[in-house]
Amino acid sequence: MSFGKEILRLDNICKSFPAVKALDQVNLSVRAGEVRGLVGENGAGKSTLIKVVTGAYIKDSGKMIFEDKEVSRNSPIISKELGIYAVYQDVMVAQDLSVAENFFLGNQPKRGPFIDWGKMHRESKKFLEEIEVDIDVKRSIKELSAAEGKMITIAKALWQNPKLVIFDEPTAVLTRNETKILFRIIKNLREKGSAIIYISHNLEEVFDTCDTVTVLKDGAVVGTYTTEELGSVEKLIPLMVGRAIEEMYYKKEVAIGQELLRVENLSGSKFKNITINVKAGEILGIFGLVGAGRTDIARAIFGADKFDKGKIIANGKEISIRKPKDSLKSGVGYLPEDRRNQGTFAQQDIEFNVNAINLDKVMKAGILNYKKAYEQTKEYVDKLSIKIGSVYQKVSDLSGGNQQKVVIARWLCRNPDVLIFDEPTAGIDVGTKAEIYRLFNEILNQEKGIILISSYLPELIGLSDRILVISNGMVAGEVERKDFSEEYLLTLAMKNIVSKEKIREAV
Amino acid sequence: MKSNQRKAFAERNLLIILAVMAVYLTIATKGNFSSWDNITNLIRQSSINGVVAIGMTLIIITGGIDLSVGSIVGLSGMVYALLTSNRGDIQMASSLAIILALGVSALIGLANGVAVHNGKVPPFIATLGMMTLVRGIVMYSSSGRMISGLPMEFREFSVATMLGIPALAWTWIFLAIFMAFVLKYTMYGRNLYAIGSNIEAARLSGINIGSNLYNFYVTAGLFSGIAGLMLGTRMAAGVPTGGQGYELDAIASVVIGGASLSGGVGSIFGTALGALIIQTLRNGGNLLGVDPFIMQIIIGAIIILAVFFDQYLKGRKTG
Amino acid sequence: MKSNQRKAFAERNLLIILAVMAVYLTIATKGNFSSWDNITNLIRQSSINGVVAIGMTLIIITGGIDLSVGSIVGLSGMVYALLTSNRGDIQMASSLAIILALGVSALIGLANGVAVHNGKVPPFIATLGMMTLVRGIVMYSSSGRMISGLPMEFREFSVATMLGIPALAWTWIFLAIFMAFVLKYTMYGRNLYAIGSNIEAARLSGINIGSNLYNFYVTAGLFSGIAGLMLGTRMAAGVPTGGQGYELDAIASVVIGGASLSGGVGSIFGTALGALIIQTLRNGGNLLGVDPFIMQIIIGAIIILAVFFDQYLKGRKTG
Amino acid sequence: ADVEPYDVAFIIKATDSDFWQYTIVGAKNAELDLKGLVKVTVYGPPSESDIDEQVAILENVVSTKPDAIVIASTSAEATSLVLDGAYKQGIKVILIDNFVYDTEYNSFLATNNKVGGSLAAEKLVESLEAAGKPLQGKIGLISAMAGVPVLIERDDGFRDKLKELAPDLEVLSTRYVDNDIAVAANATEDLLTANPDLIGFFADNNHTGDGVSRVIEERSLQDKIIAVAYDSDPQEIDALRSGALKALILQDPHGMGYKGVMFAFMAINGEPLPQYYDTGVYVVTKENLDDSIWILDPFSRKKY
Ligand SMILES: Nc1ncnc2c1ncn2[C@@H]1O[C@H](COP(=O)(O)OP(=O)(O)OP(=O)(O)O)[C@@H](O)[C@H]1O
Ligand SMILES: Nc1ncnc2c1ncn2[C@@H]1O[C@H](COP(=O)(O)OP(=O)(O)OP(=O)(O)O)[C@@H](O)[C@H]1O
Ligand SMILES: O[C@@H]1[C@@H](O)[C@H](O)OC[C@H]1O
Ligand SMILES: [Mg+2]
Ligand SMILES: [Mg+2]
Repeated sequence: MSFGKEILRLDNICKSFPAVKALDQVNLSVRAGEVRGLVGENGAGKSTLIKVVTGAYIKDSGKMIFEDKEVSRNSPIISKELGIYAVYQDVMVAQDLSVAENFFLGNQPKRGPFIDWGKMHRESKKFLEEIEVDIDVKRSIKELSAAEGKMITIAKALWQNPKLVIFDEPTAVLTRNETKILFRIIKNLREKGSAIIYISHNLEEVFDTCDTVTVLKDGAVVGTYTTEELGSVEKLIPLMVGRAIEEMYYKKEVAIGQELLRVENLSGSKFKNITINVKAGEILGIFGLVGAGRTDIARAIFGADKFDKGKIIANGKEISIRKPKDSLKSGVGYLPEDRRNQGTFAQQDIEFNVNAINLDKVMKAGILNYKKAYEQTKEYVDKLSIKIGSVYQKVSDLSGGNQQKVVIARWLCRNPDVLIFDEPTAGIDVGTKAEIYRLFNEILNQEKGIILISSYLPELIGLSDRILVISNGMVAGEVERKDFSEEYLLTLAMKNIVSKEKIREAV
Repeated sequence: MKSNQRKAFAERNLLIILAVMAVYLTIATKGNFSSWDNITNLIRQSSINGVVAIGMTLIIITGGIDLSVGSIVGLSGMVYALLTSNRGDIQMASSLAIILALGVSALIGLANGVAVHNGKVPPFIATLGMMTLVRGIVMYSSSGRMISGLPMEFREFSVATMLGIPALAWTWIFLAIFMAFVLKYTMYGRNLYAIGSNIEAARLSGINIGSNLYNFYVTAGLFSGIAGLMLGTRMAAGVPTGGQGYELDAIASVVIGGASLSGGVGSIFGTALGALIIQTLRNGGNLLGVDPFIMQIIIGAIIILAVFFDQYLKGRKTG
Repeated sequence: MKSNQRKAFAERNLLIILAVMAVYLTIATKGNFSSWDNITNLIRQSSINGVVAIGMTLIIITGGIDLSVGSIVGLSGMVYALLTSNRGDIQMASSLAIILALGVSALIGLANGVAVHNGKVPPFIATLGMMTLVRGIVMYSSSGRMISGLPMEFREFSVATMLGIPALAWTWIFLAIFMAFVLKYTMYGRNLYAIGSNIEAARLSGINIGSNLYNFYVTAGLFSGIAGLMLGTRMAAGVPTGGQGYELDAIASVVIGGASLSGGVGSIFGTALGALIIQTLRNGGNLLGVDPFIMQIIIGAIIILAVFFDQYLKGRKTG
Repeated sequence: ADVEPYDVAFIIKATDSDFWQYTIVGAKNAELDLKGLVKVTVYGPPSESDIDEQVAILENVVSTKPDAIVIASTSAEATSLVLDGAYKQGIKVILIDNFVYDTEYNSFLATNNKVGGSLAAEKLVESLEAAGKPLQGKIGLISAMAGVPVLIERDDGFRDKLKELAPDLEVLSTRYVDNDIAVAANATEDLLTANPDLIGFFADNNHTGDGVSRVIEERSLQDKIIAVAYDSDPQEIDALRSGALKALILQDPHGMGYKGVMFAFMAINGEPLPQYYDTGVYVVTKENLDDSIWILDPFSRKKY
């Protein structure tokens, strides 16, 4: 493979936070036209590295050389002028501004000294249409989904035509169709001679997209390899986690028991006549294209949103669910898909976050026992190998994946009869995914049930006993394990979709 | 719904609330309320708070708050008075004194900006400290006394009219339209919303947070300074307590006008309506001659109800 | 580092700031400042604001703000005075009057909570309206006059001491320790921080937002009510303007104490230190006999510098 | 002058107005006249609504153990216990402007504000008659602030006397204006709009007087609206001259300050003092304006 000249070189970069050494003597070199994968466990230091490159963090020591010139002082403004553009892991958009404005944020088109709104709308609309992103540019980001917000920042990368583009975990919130658009954008950028750094926990994706891969572990570089020399994902995993993972979707056969939860003819604004049941020892997968309404259904069952009609029966009794508290009492739990806005208590520590719904177990006569609270937290931190400095560390100081694990720990600790997981493994490294899947088995062994909502088909197929497919707010079919196949599930997912555009999403 | 439409719509609620109040007061005062005389009074009475509130709108959109505006109002008027009073030692040309008064006001604004941005002092505390400090300066420089003997043409500005509308009101209207335009059509304005909406995203988009924050705080200081001069013409003197308590009225105007104290949201037009609603309550109370204590109870209730009603109308359409 | 350590650490900065001020004042006043007499004065003088600020801490941790505290202070004192004054019509037992005064205060708190939670009125506006409304009630019920002739034992509470420390100070210390414990060791406290950090995540964790918010606002009302009685013993009368402006001191104490106005962060101990720092400034100025205007300028500057310094020390260790 | 001067603490209600600055001029003049025998230190909260802060100031002052305290107490009871304690420690206590119950003290110097208010009513009626207006119609009462005892006394004195002198004049419900001139002006405008038969105003302190007179000047209503106000400041003096105000009811703040310090000195030396000393009320109109500058502007008597 031959790439262009060296765009970015990092020499012995170090960066520490009070609790951890996040980057330890990192060396890295990326060339024009090269797509570099950056992989590593949660908390390995990937996002930190990116932020050092863009100047969002100040490095402690080491050199950064961009196009043969040392960048001794860096800041987001300086790196932008150098031609570095980053799509950060957490969606970084101004919620109150429109799509068009976010698209041009920082360099809106002007006529004279004044913003040219017409041009801004026209150009952003035209550009988004060209790359087949279908979003009304006049809407404010607040009204969009996280995926749409992220698409804006991704599309901007192509528009700005920078010398170095960094994508940090871009696909975690994207739909299939949007992911495809992303790959087209990357291809396009590469052809134009940009260097690209691509971070993802989806290793297949990394293999498909990248020319070379750098593995990071505990803040240090393990090595850089071409995808050709590695050959397969299986070769990459031990480099990352220090061991091979034999069976990712290892599923012990647990006897399926009595019905734990039954939802009959549930209807709401985005879904109609949904009937679902889960039994003890069973994982019910729910599949659908993004926007199919899976989250809405889950939230309605959990009492987070109101629904119009329908019955919810838990352990044989019809229950009335008006708020999350009711469903928690009836033994139903829900892990939300939007960790940042609905999951973490950012300013609070890990103990607080894990115990948020588990205080009853560590309280006596209404008084909290901090020792027990600590032990309870530590137990799950260890089980999920959450990378932390201390359980009394603020959760916002953790890496993205580790924050997700904290929220999962909260629910595993609660251990309700039926646990609804909405995209639980988004942003989680392979090693931990395997851990979490093993924990699923533990849950099932206790005669509990799991509803798993996931857009990642291999995971759904690997773990579920049955898969319910939702299409456009309606049940399109229920598939038994023996009939699982990607094609079949996708066909069902498109069943109620009429428009051509939507069908294209699945292809 | 498009967000532009939604904004217009949000302000429509306030217009409705204002209209309901106006209709009620017109009936209750047998037409007195909507006499041309009273309407011009009302606008003039709102104008000083209105101008302060424009500056406050900027700061609130950044997600901050500015408690120092009232003291800056006092300072600006006092600086002008000390420099022009025919009873003092210095007797400067009015125009020069105006420039100096505004310059000092802008400087205090800048100090706020530096404390907030470079000092990382939360805006509430930075401007609270500045409120106390600046009031101390006003008191010290005037020995706590009123300074009168201001130039005649300055004093007459408070009653001057143009096309039947008071000059003070024109000042407000002009500044409001100007700033509404700036917020919508310039980088300055768009950076304001970007920073207020998500400062981290703004920073990572290469927007210079520091220089923008300075700009906003300086502007807020400047508007308070202008309001101080307006108050000066109305009081025909530099008054040591001038502007005291104005921060609350300004903040209330901005928030009633639809802005959110967590930043990113707010509009000049909304703020103007907020300022009018507040002054209408006071004006109405005076016209009706209600027992002042009962009036106070009613005003308190209406402030809450106006915003409740606004929220309710919004909620019904979007929820 | 453990976050407990970190919190203690944050407060350690404030302790350092307070210590520096104390050392300076002791030297400058030739020991007067640290006389036992003055120290007890200082704590007593801080106690009323200190108690109001405890309630304010809760509201600020929720991400709200409570501007009505000062009016509730006034109301509580006035209710007590009206019910017990030997110059009035009713002359109730002191204990019963205390219960009624606190009950009314709690009720106003509840009204705030309802406006904020059910009415979706932003806390700033809900409590601003309530501030005006309640002050109107205080004025109306007393016809704007001071109500004196309170029971002697009530008046003497303000100078009573226990182990040499004023009863007012004990009241504050006891309430602060109690609430610090509640915030740290009970569901009530945990829910407070959860709601303040992320209200949506709190809801999805099965926390009942409404009833918790009511609790917090009622508590804040109650603490203001207690402070009103404390002020009552100090004023030896129901004062119509009693408590006016207390909201600013309380908010300043809370924010100097390390809380964030965007919610989720704050501690009772920090707030107590904040209240002491503010009062030390005033007390020191009085002891030094500095020109009051200069003093005002210095106080303003020190408020900003104290927080700047605190931020700076924090930043150095973590950045 | 080798003797240590006596420490006299001079505590005012607020630092923010001309009135209290006038008392300071008096106190400092007395200090000068006593030629190094006393040292006067001035204390005061920023505003008159800071009652609690004044009590704190007093406590702090007591702990510095001055020889005498001259105080204009904002409240009639809040300072009792502390003042009484100070008196018992041997600190001389001189009250000015505002009485304090339940404390021992050496002397009390003040204006009788009820009398002041009734004088205002008399002057208003006289001026209405002089302008040839029938004693019929409405009178606006603009008060600086609700709940302030001295203002309440003035307003009561005014209302009572007016009812007696001119029962057909209706005093409208009081407008309170937060001691803000602009707000006072707004209220004046609004009352004029609402009441075409309004013929006069009483403003119960200098800021309200400024607001009322400003509107009268702006609209040239000198002949139509008869206004009387309390206290003095440069604006009010101008207004008196221009006819926007017909009379000013004045206290003697300089006297309170001067005599307060003198009385303190006498008390320290064990000389007998009157229990109550009336510092008097003065009425100034256009006629005697030029002879009254000493009382209108005590700064003209500043000696230091
Ligand atoms: N602002 C911060 N303050 C303190 N520690 C931090 C901060 N940001 C990151 N860390 C720590 O630095 C380490 C590296 O984090 P980083 O976010 O770079 O990991 P990552 O490789 O991106 O992980 P993930 O795959 O989960 O996103 C982690 O241990 C994390 O807890
Ligand atoms: N916060 C939001 N604001 C506006 N629209 C939203 C929001 N969240 C989701 N949507 C939109 O609502 C629709 C239904 O979303 P929902 O989350 O129920 O679907 P889903 O099948 O769970 O898909 P996903 O995999 O994205 O969770 C989608 O079109 C989505 O874009
Ligand atoms: O007595 C004083 C009064 O005359 C002045 O108007 O304001 C302050 C008062 O307390
Ligand atoms: Mg990361
Ligand atoms: Mg979903």
